[in-house]
Amino acid sequence: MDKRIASLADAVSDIPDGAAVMIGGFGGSGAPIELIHALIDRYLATGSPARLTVINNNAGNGHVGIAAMIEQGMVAKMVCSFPRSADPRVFTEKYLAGEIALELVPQGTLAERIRAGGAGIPAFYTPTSFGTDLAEGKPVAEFEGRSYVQERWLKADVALIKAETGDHLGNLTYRMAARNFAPIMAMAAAHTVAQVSHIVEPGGIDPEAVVTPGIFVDAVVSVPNPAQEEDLNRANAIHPQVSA
Amino acid sequence: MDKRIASLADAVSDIPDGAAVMIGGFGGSGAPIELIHALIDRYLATGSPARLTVINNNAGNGHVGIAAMIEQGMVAKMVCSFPRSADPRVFTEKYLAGEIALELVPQGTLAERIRAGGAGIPAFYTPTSFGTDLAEGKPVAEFEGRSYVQERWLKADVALIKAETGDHLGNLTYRMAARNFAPIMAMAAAHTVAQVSHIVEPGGIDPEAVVTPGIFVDAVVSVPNPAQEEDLNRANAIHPQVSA
Amino acid sequence: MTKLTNAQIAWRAAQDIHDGAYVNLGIGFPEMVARFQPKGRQAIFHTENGILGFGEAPAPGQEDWDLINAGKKAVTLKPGTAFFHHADSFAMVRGGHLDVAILGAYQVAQNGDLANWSTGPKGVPAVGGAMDLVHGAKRVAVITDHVTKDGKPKLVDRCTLPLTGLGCVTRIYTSLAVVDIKDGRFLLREKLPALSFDELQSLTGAPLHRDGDVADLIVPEV
Amino acid sequence: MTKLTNAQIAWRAAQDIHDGAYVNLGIGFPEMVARFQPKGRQAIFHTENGILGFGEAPAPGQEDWDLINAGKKAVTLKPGTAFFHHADSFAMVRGGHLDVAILGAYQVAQNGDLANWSTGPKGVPAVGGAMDLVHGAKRVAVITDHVTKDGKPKLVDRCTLPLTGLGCVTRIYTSLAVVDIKDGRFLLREKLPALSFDELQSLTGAPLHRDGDVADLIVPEV
Repeated sequence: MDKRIASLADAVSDIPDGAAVMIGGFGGSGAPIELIHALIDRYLATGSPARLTVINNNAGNGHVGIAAMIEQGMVAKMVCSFPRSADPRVFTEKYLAGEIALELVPQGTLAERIRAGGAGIPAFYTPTSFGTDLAEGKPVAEFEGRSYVQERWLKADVALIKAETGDHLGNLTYRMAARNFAPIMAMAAAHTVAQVSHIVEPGGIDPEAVVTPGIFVDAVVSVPNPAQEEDLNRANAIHPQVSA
Repeated sequence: MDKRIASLADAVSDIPDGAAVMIGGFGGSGAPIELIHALIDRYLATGSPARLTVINNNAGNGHVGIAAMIEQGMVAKMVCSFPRSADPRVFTEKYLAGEIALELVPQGTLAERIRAGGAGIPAFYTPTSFGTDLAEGKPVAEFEGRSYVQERWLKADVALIKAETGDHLGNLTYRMAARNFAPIMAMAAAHTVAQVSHIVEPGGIDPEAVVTPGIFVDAVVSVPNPAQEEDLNRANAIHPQVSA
Repeated sequence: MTKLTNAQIAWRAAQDIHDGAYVNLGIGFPEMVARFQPKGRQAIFHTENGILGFGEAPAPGQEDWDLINAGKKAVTLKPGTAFFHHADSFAMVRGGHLDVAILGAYQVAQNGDLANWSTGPKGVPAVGGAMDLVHGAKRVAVITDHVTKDGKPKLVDRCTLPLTGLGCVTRIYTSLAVVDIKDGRFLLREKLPALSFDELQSLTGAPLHRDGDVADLIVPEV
Repeated sequence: MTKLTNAQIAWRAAQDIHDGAYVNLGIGFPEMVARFQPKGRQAIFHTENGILGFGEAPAPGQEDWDLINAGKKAVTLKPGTAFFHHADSFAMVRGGHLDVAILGAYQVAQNGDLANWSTGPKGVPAVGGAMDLVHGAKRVAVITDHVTKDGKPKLVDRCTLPLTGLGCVTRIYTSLAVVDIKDGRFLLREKLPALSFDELQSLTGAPLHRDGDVADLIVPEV
């Protein structure tokens, strides 16, 4: 078995219109910029995939990555905890114009719902958001004298994540805090694509150090020197670049 | 801050009568034999701690470790998935004589309940055990056309676990499949004691390779060459050894 | 009566495991399936206690007792092995990430119900990971002798022993036949050529249905 | 009116953090608390995005953008740092493993209710990890100016803005005072010496109670 995919374009070629797409990263840290841009390029060339639901902690920054997806009109709905950033204009404008939907989820609930999706737990109770506007309409229950909100699992058709080292079997490690949502998104998506800075043979990752076991990963694509979203934004990058 | 404890005896000196004690290990793999035997020695010397509830996947094997705890009469109740082993006599006899209680929990539900206890999730739904005798009396609910059983978190007063390397801050790594329940038990107990084969200074464990972050660990005690339960049982070991 | 040995049943079950499949084998007899992977195919084995992609048993005396499977038998490392904790291990199980789970059985009913953890209120009950495995693996198969030691059917109308899971089994590999479960009925797919349909039916506790031809169950040299 | 600067409020809050405490500081102003740890004490800082035990900000130009805190600001490694994923990070939060969370506030009510995530239906709502942090940390404290920019009380009878959590705050460090919340009442612990009780009460939206002496709020040189 070999989960390597030859190109970024191939890695995102099957994502259909209307798909729910989990995208790793917290702000720019862990954002799979190259996979996102390959998806945008496909959309600009073919009109697909359109009307996506994107699940990420944030809602993009500047004019690259998720912000660029939104700017190009591919995204019908964001599921996130914090749709603000240094430069959130793209999301903000579409949101205020009613052109994009928002499901706001407390960050820990977002993480736990994703983990539940990957772990076969359809619902769980959390103290988070009890008594607040974000709990409206959700079942509540009391356990041991304290009140909790019932939350449902969150799954996706596809996860796009960024990892540091991956082997042919899909075992992954991450780089520092770029890990964030990637391991749980890999669990929760029907199809997980990881862009990795280093590809190694099976055995090239210490079995103790594997963070995401290959069972959660379907495709691995090599991106040796990935862009850092923060660097792109500091350089005022825009995707796609407008030809002169 | 330094979580190192000088001796095994000190590490188990505070566990009170009637405590719920999670003990790491799956069969002999990961069993913190030295911590368990220190606890037995304390019980034999002082009569405490008595009437313990022990949470482990199994219910002991032979006459060492958890089996020895049961044999000495310290254990009022076992919470486990599989109270069988190569030599389960100690538990079997007490159980059939009505001298020890048993809460039988499917293994994945046991793991998830422990993880929920550590993660602040008081209840969750699982497909496991739906329609079986082990779901009797538990609330059920349907999500997306499938039936699920509501399970509650499982916490403990103390966790005794075995790790491979630990630093002064309680960061831990494990050795192969000895990891099993230890990381989640460390999360779910009010007080977690880890016996470790190697103690290192903070920084001695790669931050990427930490499996249990120190926030989940209260005490670290050095056991440089820990016994393997399987080896003890193959040598027909008994704890405490009867003096000639 | 000629019937398949356990090894031969395990061999038959192994033929249906595709290359790269993620597989959990129940403790005991099902573990034998790993020995019979067809050439050119490599399944990735999962064990409840936190290993994915382990290798076969080590030579006697070479055991490392921190490297065991759910049956507490020593296994070995392979390139690409990964370790993880128990909650992650059962996230793999319950979360639908395994392609196949192959389990033993006391009884399997025509509606897919499985009883394989308890023979009743006597003795010490033990369940392990069976109740989790039946909910999660994309395909749950059973390998078993066709009848009990005293000749009673194990493929039954309705399980009389405590259930492990409801409507979970979709294929049964027995010492006499391969039987699918579909729409609440046993569908005979293969049987030993020397055995007539009526003979097999007489050893089965619920009606065997046919849906097209019944193939010959191969008796492999293993 | 003399009042503490943000740095001085942060300094005061830092005095209550014990050596070895596990601490989460909300993004923005609360992050400043880390600068004022008393000598000989070392808290271990947690950030939602999966780091425990990180160090202070790097020198400009030395940032590694994979090593950031929840406010997306660059931090540094320290001996003993650990990385983990988001679900584990919030297991730490919700599971009661943090000793202290220090957050900003729009309003805090005398019953401990906190409003700090939304100023109403206008604009884009954003909540981040605040609703999780208020349920889990053993002690939830707020640091804030005593009044809003236009002089209205932030310590109120009942929050009028959307709530972050119910009955969660137990101590408030303001620019004028230190106030505990106990049994549904504001308990004044410290106030600026130059400020009379009545003056402070007039700037506070619910009754200030006393339980023993009110200490002088120190104005540190920071």
